[in-house]
Amino acid sequence: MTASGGQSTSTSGELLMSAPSPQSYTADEMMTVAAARRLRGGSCFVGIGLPSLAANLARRTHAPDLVLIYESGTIGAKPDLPPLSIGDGVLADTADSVVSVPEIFNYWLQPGRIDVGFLGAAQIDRYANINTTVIGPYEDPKVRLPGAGGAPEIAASCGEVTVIVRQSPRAFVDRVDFVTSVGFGSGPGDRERLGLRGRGPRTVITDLGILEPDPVTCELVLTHLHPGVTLERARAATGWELAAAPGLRETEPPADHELAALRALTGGHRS
Amino acid sequence: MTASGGQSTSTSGELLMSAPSPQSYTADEMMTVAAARRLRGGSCFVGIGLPSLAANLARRTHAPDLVLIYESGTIGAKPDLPPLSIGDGVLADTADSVVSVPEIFNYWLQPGRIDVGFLGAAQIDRYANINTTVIGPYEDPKVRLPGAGGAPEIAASCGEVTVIVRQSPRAFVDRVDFVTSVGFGSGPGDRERLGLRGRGPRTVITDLGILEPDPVTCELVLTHLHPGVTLERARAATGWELAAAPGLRETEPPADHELAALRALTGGHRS
Amino acid sequence: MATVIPLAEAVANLVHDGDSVALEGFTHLIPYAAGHEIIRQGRRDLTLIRMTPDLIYDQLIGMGCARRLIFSWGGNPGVGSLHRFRDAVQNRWPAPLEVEEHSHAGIANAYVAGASGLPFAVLRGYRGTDLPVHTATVKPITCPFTGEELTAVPAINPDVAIVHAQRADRHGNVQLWGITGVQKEAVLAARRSLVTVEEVVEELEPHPGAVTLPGWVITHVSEAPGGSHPSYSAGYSVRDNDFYQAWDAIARDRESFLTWMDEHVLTREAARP
Amino acid sequence: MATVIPLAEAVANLVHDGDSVALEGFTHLIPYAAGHEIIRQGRRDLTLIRMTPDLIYDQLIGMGCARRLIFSWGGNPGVGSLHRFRDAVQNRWPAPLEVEEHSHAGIANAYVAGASGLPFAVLRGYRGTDLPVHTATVKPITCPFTGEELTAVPAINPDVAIVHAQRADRHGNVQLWGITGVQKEAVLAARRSLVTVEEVVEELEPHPGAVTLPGWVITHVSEAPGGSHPSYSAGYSVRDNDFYQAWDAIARDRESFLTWMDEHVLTREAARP
Repeated sequence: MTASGGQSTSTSGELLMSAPSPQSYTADEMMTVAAARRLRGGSCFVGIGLPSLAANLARRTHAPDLVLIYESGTIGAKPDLPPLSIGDGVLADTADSVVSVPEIFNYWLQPGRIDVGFLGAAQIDRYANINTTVIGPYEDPKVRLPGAGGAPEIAASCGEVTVIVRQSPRAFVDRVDFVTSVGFGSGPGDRERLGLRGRGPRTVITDLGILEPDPVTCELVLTHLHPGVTLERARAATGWELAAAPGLRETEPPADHELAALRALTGGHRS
Repeated sequence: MTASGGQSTSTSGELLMSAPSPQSYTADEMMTVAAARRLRGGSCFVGIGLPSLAANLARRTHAPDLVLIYESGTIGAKPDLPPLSIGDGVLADTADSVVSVPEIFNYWLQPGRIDVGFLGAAQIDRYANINTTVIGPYEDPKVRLPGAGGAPEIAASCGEVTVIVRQSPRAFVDRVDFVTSVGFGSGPGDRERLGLRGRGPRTVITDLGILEPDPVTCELVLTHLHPGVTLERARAATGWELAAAPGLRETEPPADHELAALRALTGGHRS
Repeated sequence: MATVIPLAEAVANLVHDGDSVALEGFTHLIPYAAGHEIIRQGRRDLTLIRMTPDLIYDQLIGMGCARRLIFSWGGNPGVGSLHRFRDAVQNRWPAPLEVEEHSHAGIANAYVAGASGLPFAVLRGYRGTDLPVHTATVKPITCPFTGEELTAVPAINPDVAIVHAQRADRHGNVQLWGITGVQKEAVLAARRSLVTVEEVVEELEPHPGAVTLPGWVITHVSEAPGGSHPSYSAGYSVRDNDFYQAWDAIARDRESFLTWMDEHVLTREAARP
Repeated sequence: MATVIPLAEAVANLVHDGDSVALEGFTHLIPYAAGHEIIRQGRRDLTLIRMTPDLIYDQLIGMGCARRLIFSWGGNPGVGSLHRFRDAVQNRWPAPLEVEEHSHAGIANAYVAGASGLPFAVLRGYRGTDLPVHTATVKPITCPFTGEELTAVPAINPDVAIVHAQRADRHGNVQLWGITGVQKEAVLAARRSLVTVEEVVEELEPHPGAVTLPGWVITHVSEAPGGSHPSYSAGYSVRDNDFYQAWDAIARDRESFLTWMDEHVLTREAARP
């Protein structure tokens, strides 16, 4: 959910609390640090919640010039603390420019001007399609989720997309119940056929590891396991036969300065 | 010409100086006062030159709440003196709101929000179509004029249109060489067929009199002669067989307060 | 020219059963006071339009004012779900709720088309998603120059648009700043409009980033200080995050919701400055 | 991120023979200094784009820089005709000039489409006029919801956009205010861009009505104090109406035009702050 859905709420609305790691950091902290590292600079269209926290962490550590763009129309926001809502006053007060909502979508997002789109998800499938609309049938849903917000066009138009979502069989499904935002559709060539100009999801960061699309099949495969997580555990948390990439590696654990910066952002309590 | 063409330049670019009247005012002053009187309030999309002068005169006399809108994006401008250019600083400094050029055309003109469009012309024909583009063939013009500017859409979308133009056989032609802005096209029903939503030109004010479209044929007919002007003289200045409306009347001459206000606007020298 | 009148009168004049009503304000300047007045006046069968239906639409839906919802993201920003919205969709309580669902870009452009007097807008959007399967108001359109296929959405022209702003003058000229969202477009697209303001002032001083809506495109202006609470009005108030959190528990249960509404909305008068 | 470099260098980097170049500024903030530098550098075969080609385009055309002109109103605002533009169209002097002619609403929307990454824009315009007879880039389009026929124009995406603004900071963030015309759209639609500014400052203070263009969408910023003369830069200069009047006589005659250009443009250096 890009538009403020809260911290990657589960399908029933509660926060999924990940199990504490044996390390001196939580699995969520590992996930947030890993996500922040993927942002190298340029511009980032930021969803609220985990994406916003990771993008602000990147700006506080290795990417001070990262331009944060929120769908509320704030360009170049520099909040001291991650905003609680997509339209927090601090975003407007610290922005280089505040534009209307039509303008942020039409002049800034749509032309492919923004390097990275940073999204959460309620469900994600093997082709990195995202669902934030309904669980179950649309006309008679088991769970009605908030809906699309800015995500369909962020997923279509940003140079590339990073997804941050906790890994569980409920969230990582073979086929999403509803395609809110297109990853790779049904596989290779679909983005081109649909005229989507961004490269699509390049990285899916979870509390267990990192997934990337296979260069040939576009299917999400595991490229990194976070320290202490086994391949079996990642597979058990995935609703399709999760493949490991040939060069499967262990994620570099959070450095002290990364953890310190993150905890400063979350006010000491672990996110 | 809406966009700054100067004071209704003739086809050769020079100002057409109308002959002085025997009265204590010039024919141009009569024209401007007659034009100002037609503006009763509401909002007016103003071309530069004669339209701007008349609109500002109306605001100074009987229509103080008239909202002036210029295509430079200034809404509710209250200039002390008529601006020399459509984008004079005084328009922005005194406006209620200044918006971008795309916005002024899309959000303000196009939806039919503006009551009166006030245009000049190089040529006008019996169906009140206006030419400000070329005299002669388009590909090999005898005279290349400035072009369309905002006029085509002003003529299409304002609630109604007032035209102010000096009357001469060169300007009042049977058929314009180029339709820059549609009046009534080839006659009744054309505006509806073209999907033009404004009512079109309701009044053409000249230095000799006032023309209005016949309610049945849409052809411009003479409804008023300014004091001292004969029907013959008006006909001689018109390139088609100009008909007089059944109730042809003499224009009320400029009142002292109208002349005083006009001369204050033009800095004493007669426009 | 807008007339400046009390809020209860303005809502009574402008909002009728069966109308389409857009209350806009993108996380900022949300017109809560006006929404509460609609609830108090007992309006029914409204088509509610809003990019981000949040607590105020949860309240309108839960109180049975809405028949239909046109929206792009319906949640409690920073907290989670809207329980009354969910209950209406999942369980038809207190009444069935039709939904017409878009993306933000789609609704924003539909308002732009509405404000521009165009019947539709074109965007790069929706393609490949399941939205067009369920939302009839999304259609393909072909570029007449390149042959490329894009997406069209029809204009939104609400019967009434309601927004909240920082201030207005006595002629009904309105000024708002900070995150200004889609409010200008909503007002310009609507047949009638109401702007509630923090205060009516003698003269509108220029302010960086301010959008000005001239009084002659607005129907009514009503003074409603604090009228955006629990959202905020930059320069006047801050967001009441605690209330957004608290709403989750209040709205989760039908009884506690009705009790809260009775106590905090139904039995209160609109401010009459 | 924009780099702040001298004007001559910026023009040399960005403007090449055969490019499409848009110098925008709607009667205000017209980038004269940059236009003069293009003339000094002897560029040829340019496609010049501008809603209101005025004196600066008269000069570019008269000096033989242009092969093609895309425009909607070509005149000397408040004075009359552009004699060099006329001479090129009527007598092919100094070279033939192709024209692609639109209305203001058409070009404004073509820039909007260009800035929005869309291949075309839709408007209510041109219908019934003779413009579509001669301008191939105007086509009908049908609303997929109502069946109504409207007009489409293709996006304008210039190779280079050049605008003048009041100020920039050292990171190339630009601020302009007053009548801001179509400049934001032109810069965002272009592949490369140059903004000349009255001054480079340490920090951009908020200003009512200001549009900010972040440095990361601009290629180069160049300091060019007075660079909008004889137009004006609100807060820095006023319009030189006398020069606009004088231009009529200067430009009427080919010889007097060339003499003036030689003396006032060709033999002067661009300001090098």
